[in-house]
Amino acid sequence: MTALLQADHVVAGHPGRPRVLDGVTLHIERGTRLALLGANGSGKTTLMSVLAGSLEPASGRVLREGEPLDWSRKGLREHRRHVQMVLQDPDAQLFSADVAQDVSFGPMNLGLPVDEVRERVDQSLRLLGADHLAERATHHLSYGERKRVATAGAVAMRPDLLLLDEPTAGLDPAGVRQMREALDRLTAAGATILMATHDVALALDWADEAAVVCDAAVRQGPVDELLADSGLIARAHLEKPWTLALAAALGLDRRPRNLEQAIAMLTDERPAGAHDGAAR
Amino acid sequence: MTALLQADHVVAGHPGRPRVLDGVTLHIERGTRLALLGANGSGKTTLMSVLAGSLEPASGRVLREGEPLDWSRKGLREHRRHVQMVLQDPDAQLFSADVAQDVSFGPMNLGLPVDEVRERVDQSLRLLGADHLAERATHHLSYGERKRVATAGAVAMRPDLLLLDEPTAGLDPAGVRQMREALDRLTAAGATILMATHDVALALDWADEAAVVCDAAVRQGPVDELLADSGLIARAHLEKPWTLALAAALGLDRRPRNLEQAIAMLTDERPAGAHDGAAR
Amino acid sequence: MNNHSHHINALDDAAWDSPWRRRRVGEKVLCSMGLVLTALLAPVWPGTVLVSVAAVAFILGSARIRLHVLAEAMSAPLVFLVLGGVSVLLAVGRTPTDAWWSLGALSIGPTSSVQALRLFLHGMSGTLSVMVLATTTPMVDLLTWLRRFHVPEPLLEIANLTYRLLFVILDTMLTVMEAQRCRLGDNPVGPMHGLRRRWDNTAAAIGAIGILAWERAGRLNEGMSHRGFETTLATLPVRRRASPRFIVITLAVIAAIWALSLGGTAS
Amino acid sequence: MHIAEGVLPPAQCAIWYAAAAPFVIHGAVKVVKEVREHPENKLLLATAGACTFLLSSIKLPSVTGSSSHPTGTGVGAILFKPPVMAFMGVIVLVFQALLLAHGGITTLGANTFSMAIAGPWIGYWVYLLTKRLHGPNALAIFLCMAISDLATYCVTSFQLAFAFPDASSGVVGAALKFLGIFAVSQVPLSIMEGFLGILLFRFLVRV
Repeated sequence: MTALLQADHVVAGHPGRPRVLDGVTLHIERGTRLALLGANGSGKTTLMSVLAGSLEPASGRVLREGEPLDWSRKGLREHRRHVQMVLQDPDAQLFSADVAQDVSFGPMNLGLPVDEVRERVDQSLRLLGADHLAERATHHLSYGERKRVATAGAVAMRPDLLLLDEPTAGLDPAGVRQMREALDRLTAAGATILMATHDVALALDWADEAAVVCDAAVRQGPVDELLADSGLIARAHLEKPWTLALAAALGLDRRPRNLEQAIAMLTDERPAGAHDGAAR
Repeated sequence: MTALLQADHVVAGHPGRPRVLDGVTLHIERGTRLALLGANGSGKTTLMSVLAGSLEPASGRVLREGEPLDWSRKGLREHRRHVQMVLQDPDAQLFSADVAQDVSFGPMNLGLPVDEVRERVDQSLRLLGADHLAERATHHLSYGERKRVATAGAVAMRPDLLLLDEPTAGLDPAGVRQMREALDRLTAAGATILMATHDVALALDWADEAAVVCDAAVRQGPVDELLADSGLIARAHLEKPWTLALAAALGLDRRPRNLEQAIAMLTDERPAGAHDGAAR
Repeated sequence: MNNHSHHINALDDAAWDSPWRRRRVGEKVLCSMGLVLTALLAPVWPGTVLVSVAAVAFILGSARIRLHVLAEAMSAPLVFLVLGGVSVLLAVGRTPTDAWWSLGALSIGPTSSVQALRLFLHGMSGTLSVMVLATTTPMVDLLTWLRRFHVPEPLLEIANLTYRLLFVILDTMLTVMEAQRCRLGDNPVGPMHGLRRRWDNTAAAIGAIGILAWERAGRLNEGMSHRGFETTLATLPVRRRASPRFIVITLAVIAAIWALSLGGTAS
Repeated sequence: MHIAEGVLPPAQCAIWYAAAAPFVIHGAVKVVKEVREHPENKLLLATAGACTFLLSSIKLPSVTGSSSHPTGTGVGAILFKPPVMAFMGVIVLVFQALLLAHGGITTLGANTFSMAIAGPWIGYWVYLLTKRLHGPNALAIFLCMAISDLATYCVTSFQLAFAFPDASSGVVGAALKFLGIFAVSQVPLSIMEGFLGILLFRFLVRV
């Protein structure tokens, strides 16, 4: 099966550090929730820029539906209909002082008729749980609201794939909850999402698959498997999610992904009363 | 005993929202680690500005060692020798070309002799684990390094009390670890620290006491007690730390503060094999 | 500076929250500029006073702007008008024969006091008329409205970006100033309140704000290219319903002021 | 120091609009051409505009209590050249009129002429002249900043004098009067702005 988007032996970087990524291969299948993990400066954002068509790799290829990405102006315009990236800092993306106007930028750029633009703006704000903000001033929004509006701006392009850089960073618990609900609505509406994050517990709970950026390369696999790999975690300067650390410490051969599963694991477990919980 | 710093029925805000804080009372005792918790926009930063002497309350008092804060130029200069605040965004706090020069900003303003300034700079960079950065240009630092250098700038004033706004926000796991080690060194060196944070798990693990800002008021108490209070957590739009949620779900009458204590609780617990773990 | 920045926000906040936000910009411009021109062209008495009354009625009554917002906004121009008025009031040079009061080269007479009064009344009524627009119409709406006059698009985009960046950079600026205050940047130890260091610190603060602003612009540029920005920043025009009633009221008020002013002078 | 709304008689408003228009249109044409070639420069210009606006919101207390503040047009003239400042100045002045009630719409022409045209151009000439005479860089910057500020204030004083000639000594007397009253705040201010310019450029070179 051809992947929705694929990086094939990509080498990329910037003048000061030409090989931030050195031979990275990554497959994004339609419909997956992919968590991109890695320390600060490991190259997560560089990889996302390559995938988004904003940074041309020094070597290697990016393929969309099996077709190599055309790096011409026209090819990139086409690419951005399918792949949209949302940066970590919402202020780096919101250029209009009026929320609805800002969200309308992408669709207007596509040259769509005004009525369709209006419909897309409404719909994407609704998906992000931000419809009540449409007429507000960008500079009156809270940080969490600005993050959701910036995401709505990408969603209004109706991309197949959304690349989100740290969508929950800097949010308070309520903000994180709202963002997660929005992501669930987007997935339900058919979007494929790649999320770069530092939050290993969030990644484990949300994602199907993970890609860990480490030593300028990427390891891809099921999220619970990669995050249970102590060696990889250490090399990538990450941290094991507490649920996995707890299961491992108790000698349980399970991989609970969140609090509920951890509780279930422990209540399943405890009646047995055995100390060697490994016997499952 | 007189508190190191104390807010007494403080009412404060800004022209658009004059009562962000409406009758806040808070005691900071010497030597405590105090976590300041609350949702975005709840007034955490406003409270810190009042304590730091940057925002004069509309009514109520701030007392340092029992003495009311003198809001004159001279009084504030004295106050800032004792109380220093570090804001969340490190970029806006570094205004010099290189690290050592930036850290020296405060001591130079105190009019200290050059030798003493130099010694203070060295010492505070050392405490923050940033001595190797002294000669670097501020704009070449990573985000985590900038956060530590910004903190060193406040530490160089040798305050009794440090007010830190989200010192770990935006850091990756390695960055969080380094910041926590630095805070431990500061505490060992005699500093009293108030840390505003969204990260309830960090607060529970690090702090002795907590102050939760909720409905324009503050509740202060032992951190494990406040964070186990489901009603308060819900009202303040926070989240219960997973260790406490887990203990509660398993019906255990304990309050583990971190992974190690949770593991200890569960290994203590399991040999008993009893389902009603509440019997401690 | 802190107070002043709140001042920046005060008029802008009022405009965004104004019940007139949904009115067509053209109608509000008609109202505001109609009053301004009346203030300038109609006989000073009672024209300017009537214009002031009408403007205040529109702002406080119809647009429901809070009194203290208007009062605060008017404080700065008021200082200018009082100062200007006083300097016009005091004539310098040979004392005119009809002077009421004189002291050396200074004198106050009917000519100078009429001039001073004219300056003050024109300024008051003119500024209040502009406030009709300023307190009800966010800058973005105004810039979007200007599109229909075929102002070249890039110029409006620059103005729009300036407006957006204003608030982003204002945030940065307030943080830099606060961080400096925390470390005694505004209050150093030294002779003359640490004058020498205060200068250095001010320059460092302004320089740091400039550099951070520059970086922010660079990042916004990058963010916009991610969003597919190539040459233009087209956005959706806002739909607003026309209100013939509002236009009629505006024209009626202005006509009434003219009638009263001209009638007043004719009689 | 901007002239408030309503203060100038209609004919003079029109004259100042007409006087400012060629400079502003010239600047606007340059800006349009510039950003057609380099669309990314839109943001740099917008940043400069926003910074100029914010710089002018740094109010320095002055004896007369009039709104005295650094204009920052000198820095802009050096960094962006005077024609661009003529256009950006209009944007800043419109923002000041509508966000700060500072200046006005009918007086926009007059204020543009003094702050966005006379100030930057004269400052910039002095800057070039100083450089041509092999004057030190710091001196050139100081003179540019200080003189663009002074020029703005002189032009404004004359604009007010034309509108309100002195009852006994006419336009010249009125001009001297306005110059005298505003000198109290503007002369020290322009010198301070000159020094600030030197420190600022020194800071920017270091970073």
